[in-house]
Amino acid sequence: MDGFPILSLMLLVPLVGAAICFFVPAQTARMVALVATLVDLALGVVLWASFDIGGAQWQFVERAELFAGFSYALGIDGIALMLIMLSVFLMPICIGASWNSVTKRVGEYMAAFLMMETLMIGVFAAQDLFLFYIFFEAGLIPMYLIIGIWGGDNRIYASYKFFLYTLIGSVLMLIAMFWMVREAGTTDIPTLMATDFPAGAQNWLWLAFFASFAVKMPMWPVHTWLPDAHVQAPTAGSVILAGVLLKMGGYGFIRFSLPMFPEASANLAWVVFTMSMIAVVYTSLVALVQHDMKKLIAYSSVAHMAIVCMALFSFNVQGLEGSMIVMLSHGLVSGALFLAVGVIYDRLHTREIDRYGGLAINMPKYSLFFLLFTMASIGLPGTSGFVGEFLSLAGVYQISSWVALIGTTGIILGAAYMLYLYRRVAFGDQKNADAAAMPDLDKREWAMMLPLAAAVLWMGVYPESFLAPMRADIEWLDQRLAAAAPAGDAHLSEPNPEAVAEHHGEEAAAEGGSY
Amino acid sequence: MIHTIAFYLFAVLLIASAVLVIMSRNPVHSVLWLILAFFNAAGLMVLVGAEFIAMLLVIVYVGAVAVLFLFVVMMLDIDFAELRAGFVKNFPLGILLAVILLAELVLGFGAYRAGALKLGEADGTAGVIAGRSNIDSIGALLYGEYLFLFEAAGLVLLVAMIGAIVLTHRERTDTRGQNVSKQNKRRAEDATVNVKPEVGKGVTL
Amino acid sequence: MIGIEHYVVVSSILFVLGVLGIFLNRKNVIVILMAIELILLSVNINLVAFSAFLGDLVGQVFAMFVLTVAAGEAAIGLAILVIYFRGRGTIAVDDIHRMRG
Amino acid sequence: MIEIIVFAPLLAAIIAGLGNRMIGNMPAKIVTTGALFLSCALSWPIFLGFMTGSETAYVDPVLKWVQSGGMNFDWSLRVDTLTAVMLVVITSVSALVHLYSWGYMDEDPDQPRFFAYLSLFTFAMLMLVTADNLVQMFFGWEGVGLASYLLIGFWFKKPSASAAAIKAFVVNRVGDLGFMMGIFGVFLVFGTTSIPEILDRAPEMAGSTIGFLGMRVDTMTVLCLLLFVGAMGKSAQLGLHTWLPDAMEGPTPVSALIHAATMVTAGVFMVCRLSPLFETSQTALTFVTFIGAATCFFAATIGTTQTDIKRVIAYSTCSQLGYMFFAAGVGAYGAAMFHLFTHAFFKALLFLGAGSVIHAMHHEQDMRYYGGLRKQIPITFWAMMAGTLAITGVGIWFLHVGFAGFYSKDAILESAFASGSEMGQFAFFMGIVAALLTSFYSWRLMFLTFWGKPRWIESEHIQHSVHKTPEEAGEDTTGGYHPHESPWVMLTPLVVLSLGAVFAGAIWSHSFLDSAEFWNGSIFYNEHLIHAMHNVPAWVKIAPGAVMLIGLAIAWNNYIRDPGAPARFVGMFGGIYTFLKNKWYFDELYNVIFVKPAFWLGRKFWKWGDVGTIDRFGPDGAAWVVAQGSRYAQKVQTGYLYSYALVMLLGLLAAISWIMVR
Amino acid sequence: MTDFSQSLALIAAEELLTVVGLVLLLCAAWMGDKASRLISIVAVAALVACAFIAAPALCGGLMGPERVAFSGQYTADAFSAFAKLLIYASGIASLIVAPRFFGRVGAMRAEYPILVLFAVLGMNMMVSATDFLSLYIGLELNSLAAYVLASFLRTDERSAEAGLKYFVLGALASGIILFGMSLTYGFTGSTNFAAVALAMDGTLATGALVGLIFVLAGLAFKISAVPFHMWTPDVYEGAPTPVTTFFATAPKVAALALTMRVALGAFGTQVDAWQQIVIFVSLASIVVGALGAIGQSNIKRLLAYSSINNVGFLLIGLAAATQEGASAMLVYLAIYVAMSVAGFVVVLMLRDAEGRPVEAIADMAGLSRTRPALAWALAAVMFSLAGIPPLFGFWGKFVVFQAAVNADLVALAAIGIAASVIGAFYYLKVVKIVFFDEPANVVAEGSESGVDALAHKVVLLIASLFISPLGYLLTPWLGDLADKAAAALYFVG
Repeated sequence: MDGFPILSLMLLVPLVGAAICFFVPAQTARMVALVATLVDLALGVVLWASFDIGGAQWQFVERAELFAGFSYALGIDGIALMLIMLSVFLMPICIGASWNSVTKRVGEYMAAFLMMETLMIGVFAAQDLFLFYIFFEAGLIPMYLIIGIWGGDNRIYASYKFFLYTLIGSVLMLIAMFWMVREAGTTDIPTLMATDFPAGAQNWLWLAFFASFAVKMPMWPVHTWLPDAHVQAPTAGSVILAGVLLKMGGYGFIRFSLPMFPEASANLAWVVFTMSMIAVVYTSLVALVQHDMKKLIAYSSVAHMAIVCMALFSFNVQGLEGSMIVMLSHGLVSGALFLAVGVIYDRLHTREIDRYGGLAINMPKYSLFFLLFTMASIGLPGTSGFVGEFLSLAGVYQISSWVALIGTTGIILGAAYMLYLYRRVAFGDQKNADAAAMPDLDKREWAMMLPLAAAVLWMGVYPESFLAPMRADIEWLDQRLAAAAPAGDAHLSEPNPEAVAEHHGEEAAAEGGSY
Repeated sequence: MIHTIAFYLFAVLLIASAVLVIMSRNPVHSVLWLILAFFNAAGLMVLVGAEFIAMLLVIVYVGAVAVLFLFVVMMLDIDFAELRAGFVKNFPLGILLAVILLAELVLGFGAYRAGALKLGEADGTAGVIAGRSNIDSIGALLYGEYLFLFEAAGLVLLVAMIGAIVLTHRERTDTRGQNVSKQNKRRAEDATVNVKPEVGKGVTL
Repeated sequence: MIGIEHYVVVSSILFVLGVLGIFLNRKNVIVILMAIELILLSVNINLVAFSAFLGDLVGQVFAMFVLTVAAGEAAIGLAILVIYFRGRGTIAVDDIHRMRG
Repeated sequence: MIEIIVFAPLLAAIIAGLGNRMIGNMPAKIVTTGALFLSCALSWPIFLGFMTGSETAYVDPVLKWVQSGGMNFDWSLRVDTLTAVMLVVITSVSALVHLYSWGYMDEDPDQPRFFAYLSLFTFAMLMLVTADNLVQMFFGWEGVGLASYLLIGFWFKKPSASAAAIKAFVVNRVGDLGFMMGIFGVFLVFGTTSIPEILDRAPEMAGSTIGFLGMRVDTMTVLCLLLFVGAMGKSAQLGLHTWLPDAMEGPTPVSALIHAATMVTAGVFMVCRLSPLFETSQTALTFVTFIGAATCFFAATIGTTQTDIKRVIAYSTCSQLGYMFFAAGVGAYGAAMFHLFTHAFFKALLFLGAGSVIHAMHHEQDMRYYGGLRKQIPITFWAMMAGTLAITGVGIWFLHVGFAGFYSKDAILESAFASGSEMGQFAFFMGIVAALLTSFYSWRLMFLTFWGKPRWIESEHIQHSVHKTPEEAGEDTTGGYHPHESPWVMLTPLVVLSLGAVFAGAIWSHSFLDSAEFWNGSIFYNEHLIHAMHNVPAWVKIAPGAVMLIGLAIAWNNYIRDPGAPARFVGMFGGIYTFLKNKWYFDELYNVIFVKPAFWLGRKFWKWGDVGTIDRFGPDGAAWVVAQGSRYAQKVQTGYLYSYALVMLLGLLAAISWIMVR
Repeated sequence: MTDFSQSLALIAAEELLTVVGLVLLLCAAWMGDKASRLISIVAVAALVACAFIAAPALCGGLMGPERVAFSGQYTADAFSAFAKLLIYASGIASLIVAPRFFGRVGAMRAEYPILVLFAVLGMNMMVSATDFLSLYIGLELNSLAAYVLASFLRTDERSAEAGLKYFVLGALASGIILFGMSLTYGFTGSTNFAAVALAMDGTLATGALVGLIFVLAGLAFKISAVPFHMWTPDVYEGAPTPVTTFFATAPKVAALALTMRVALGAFGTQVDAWQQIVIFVSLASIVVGALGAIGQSNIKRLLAYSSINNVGFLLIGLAAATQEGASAMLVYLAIYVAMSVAGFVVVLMLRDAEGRPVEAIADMAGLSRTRPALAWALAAVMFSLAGIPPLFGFWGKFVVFQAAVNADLVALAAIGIAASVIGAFYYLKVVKIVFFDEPANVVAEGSESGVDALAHKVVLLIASLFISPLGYLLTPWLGDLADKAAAALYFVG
């Protein structure tokens, strides 16, 4: 694959698809969108397959001085690869989810989604600071339209809130970027990642970036756009919002905040910890009392993302890898959950939990999938959710037992609200005749659910596939952070734990490949 | 001495008439006060030796602009009695602001102390040509170095003219012009027509 | 001795009076136009005085241009006023606020 | 071999679960049950191999799982004595329960699902006991939790069943929080999650201190306690026990398999598996002992007042688990495991027997509506009798012969006494009292069910069956209902388990209790304690038997000789009775402390926090400010020339003023 | 300094405009309003020709004494060429869209293109002015034409009122500028920018500073910066839409270029004196422009406030007072012109069933379903104005804020960019109405045919393509030109 601009091609395919979708009738637009996303998925698979694990840090690098002030520079490391895979994986499913449920202005809808895909891939593949920003911000437009045009009853409020919240979060980041570029003299992200900014300035830069990523993530207390956006967005919109857009915040932390401002990250980790701890408990409890399925899942997303945040700032390999896995897992699981909501929403056109009940009777297959994703959301071992949460919290514990304890309460509360939801939807009596008459999954829905389920289990049972590409990058990051990493609160007295841990680490690494 | 007296005379009259311009209830009076102000200003200019500009001021302003004003005031045919009187709400605030502005200007220049004002220095390229009159020197400058702007100023006037015409000129439909060829072509049989109106209906012309 | 400062003070007063005339007047627009003429007059006095005291004729040339433009401005202003009056039948400043907000 | 044992149930579960209605009932049953019998058949040789010493411990790697920095853990199957013991318990009971369910679930429309769940559970349990690292153990731990959740909520149409399922899962999660934190702590301290390595290195870390939640505490204590919280949750120990009685909403075979024989003993297994770790912290062991002793007493007291046959057995289970824990707490891991082993047989037997009774009584579970069933269902009666004799520990101490419980329970009580510690003494006395209560409620159950006059007609289930009300039935308290003995598929397991309940103790007591070679290092083996145990005073040895007889006597008096006695007792000690009847008010307490505040807080956070504060002062507030500003900006734009001029003048003035004062 | 004939060569574009204007005036007098289309075409051709005349100076980055005519009164360097090209483009656009608009009310008159030509001529002088005299003449030539254009629909009361307000306030502003220039002249002894700059170096008499403030205040009126912005919404609303298109683009470019020339050239040695004021004005413009726009129901008014808002951003570049800032402003201006043209052309293309212009925002509800192409173009304009990437409007803000940060004005940049979010409010509102609301069915459906409609579409297409993401491909080219222009501005000879 040397020299072949596969990343550009992946950007181009949906873009061309979007352009075509504008001008063709509905059914053709659907087909075009599906084909475009599938082609991108295929390209993604090729990308993954030809990604050289253990090779150069940045691969598939493309660079062209097309623009003034910044370059068209693409390239991925393992972290970006995984997030790109997540995006291209979810997109065909989104198109499928909208196949029948979107009937008005189909061409524009599909175009918006395909544009979204280009922008998402762009965010993860950009190697230029400003190129990243452009992709990062541009996503607002299609999402705004998706929520606003094809959304629910209160879509206007939600779309405004989404747009302005995220916009105000990110503009300050731009100013920080200018400052950085001026200081470092380059817009190249890899170079910036290795640049040591003056400690005094780091805090401000960090805060500016934090403003953006915290909103995107979303962290408490700037999370309130998320429930509204999710509730009002069409199913596929929610899927992509929860599945990929939220990950941009985490990606931002791992790509910018941590490597570029390690000292500030260490100094201000307490901010992240405090906000995350509150978020875990707060949003979980809020989720518990929701009557609206999507809102419940949206709040659960906030709680999960809080765990990601905690783990990112734990300054160790487990935390970083764990947070990445949580992000990937949450992308799949919350996407799948929204999809599951969408399936029954398409049939009954309500998200009121109380309108359902006893779906396990008339929709057993659906209930099975729903159960699987519920369990994955809870973090049941064997599903993707567990691997991520476990590693994350293990990482967090090393830095602070308090934070880990509060974070871990999330698994209790998570179980409570998710099972409570599942119980009200799938269990109990069939209270409503119309809900009881709903048919089980059809072939299209099967085809959407099955890959997600497979991916969730795969990631839970053999996460090595996902960890391996990121390993070298996380290690690089860990080393970059090593100097700034704060000491944990454990302070284990004799014998010296560091020596023990290191010794063991080498041993395990040596044995690693033998299975 | 006479110079000083003349200055104060002109200055006081100028300011007084300016005040009256904006204070008069009747716009016609305002125009007249304006004319007086122009005269006094011209006087001030004569005092500093700018005769040509002074004359120009009188000719252009008094001869043209002020007359234009008068003309319009008359033409608009406004019922001045209906115009509400005077300065209302903002008067004290306006005065206050004006006073502050004036104070700042005067204080700012340091003009309250005689001789305190330090002007810049001209490069001397555009001074009065030795041995020639003010008008002569200005002419040399205007048609020499400032020819370009002079032409442009002409365009300004042209634009003003076009504008005035475009805005105010209108084809009047209620007046009848004379069309000679039409008159000549007219025949008697076209001009008269016999009608037989019904009783009580009258004739439609 | 009458210095430049005297002229500057006079022109400043005139300028302020002109400005005052613009925003204090509620009666009719014509007076506003006259106030503008006052402002231009103050500028002319300034220019001429500076020109004389600098010994530089550019100020006077400038004043001539100002004069020229002022004439054109007056013409345009009055023309606009005329069509406004034709449309609305009034030139009271208080009535000119159809567009606002 | 071990792979087949572990994965055959999984495969069967997948086939039955995904095939579900497509493949139909019978194939699903055959596949799952067949897989279990296969596993069972393969497990016994392993167990016997360890008994005879022909097998040695080994680890069988399966698949890489996670490698993250220094944190590595893989899917692998560890086999040693401890595992082997659990293997036979799990596979045997599970196989029998599968078989039993053929009959018990015969009329259920969702049989493939049921059998799939059962097999899935078995797989998870097997993964738990074969774990070589803590994370895989946690996988099994949660996996059985999932299966338990699914099976409790199997009849999901019943609101009580799905509520109980959630409760079981969530309460277990509280324990899991401890377990997870424990694993994190272990990783922090030892840099690994591999069990053998941890156990190897545990002694060298003894006595070190660590910061935890801002305190400085003994490292090993905090680790052990955290892990033990996990065990408390799974094994329904005092405080985290509330889910177990509710779990009886599940079908009875489930109760037998999961909530008696296997899953709930996972906590005990974990403590035994990590016994070298626990041995490094005396504080933790004391705590374990205390919790075990307290639970054993507390659950037994509740057991005496319950009327639901399954709930009685459930509290009994809870109580017996307490025995196991305090055995472990005083260092008698062998005794704990032995009791686990024997308990699996007799408790499964009791549950399956109860299931048979329930089956016969048309799903009536209230013992008050039983009576006189001895004749109607004789095989069930005798099986239950065997179970009761086993649980009450009937045996002849000086001959050292008796039913299964006799060996294990006596060993526990003796070791508690022999441990010499104060907590050991406390546990011993608690154990004795609990033994009395055990005897009482067990016999109460037997007498109410099998003796006396039939009281069936009072039962709504029976009324429903015979279409009669008590008034119509008149004198005939049977209501004309004729209970039938269960089919052979249900009776066979009863018989097999009865054999276990009767003979297991005698056969294996030596291996479990006195043989270091048998355990072969898979648990911490305390020679001193064994020695001391054999030399306890005679009264200690007699006491369990004596209290058993007292309990039997009270039960006989109250329920055979003088059926009015319980009512009089209630009249005298109404307070105590109500307190016990309501299970020490734990549910109510938790409801007030946790559940209601959680919902209340959730609503507050939502309405007052998110909507009322964050949104109000955040985005909505900003929008309001902007709208206000916009209104003001428009107001300033009056449309009047003079105000425009004024604003210009103001700007000019401001600029000049600024430049002057600058 | 150059000799006279060379000076005449340097003002070739102005000469061409003058001659064409006069000839066309004769044609108009001779043939009347029937010839208006022909006159328009010739005027457009003249502007195109002018563009060809100006282009080499820009592309060649020409600067220095040989580009200075009439002893320093006039400079035809790369900077002025950049501004001129934008002015010509705006002029062409507003000429092309005019016939259809005026034609409907029978008010397409031959004088319109002529006045536009003279206004362009005035602006040419403004951007080339390096002397207060030429500044003033150019400004007034432009202004007088503009006053007339504003009230061009003389039967329309709103148009007349717009003209009146524009005139009175504009005259006041001219007075302020003039007073300032007279003071500057007096205290520096010259009217030439270079000489003024030289004389102003070092500490300065307060009088000169007051003069400086007066001049800048007057210019602030021309660029409609807060607090001298009050006329803008009324005039934009009242003036005929093609004229508004013109106002929003060309005079803004000219006035801003002039402001840059004055602030950075004539007053370039006194940056400290005005920098703070410019910072305040820019922030105030951003905020007031955004706030004012939110409540608007008329799209033209909204765009007027939007232009105030945009001027605020432009002034951030001025506040930087660096060559980079100047270059950024020019880039922003180019993009701004395209956005404004596109926006107003969309407005011009909105007609109800009877062919009346639609100006109420509410009437545009559901436009995306009745006129999808138009709706998408409008959305692109709105997002671009809001500065959301990947639309090109973002690039303008980008370079301006980058310049500010590089000039150590981090706080200004941060506050400014945060305030820009307020602006997003109303841009979103338009998109919301167009895309989310149910169709109001006021706007006539389907696209129109005919030469005029085609011309609209072409203009819109070009402008839209420019502000679309494709615009980024132009950045090296645009940036290069802007750099050359800024270098010319900063040329110290």
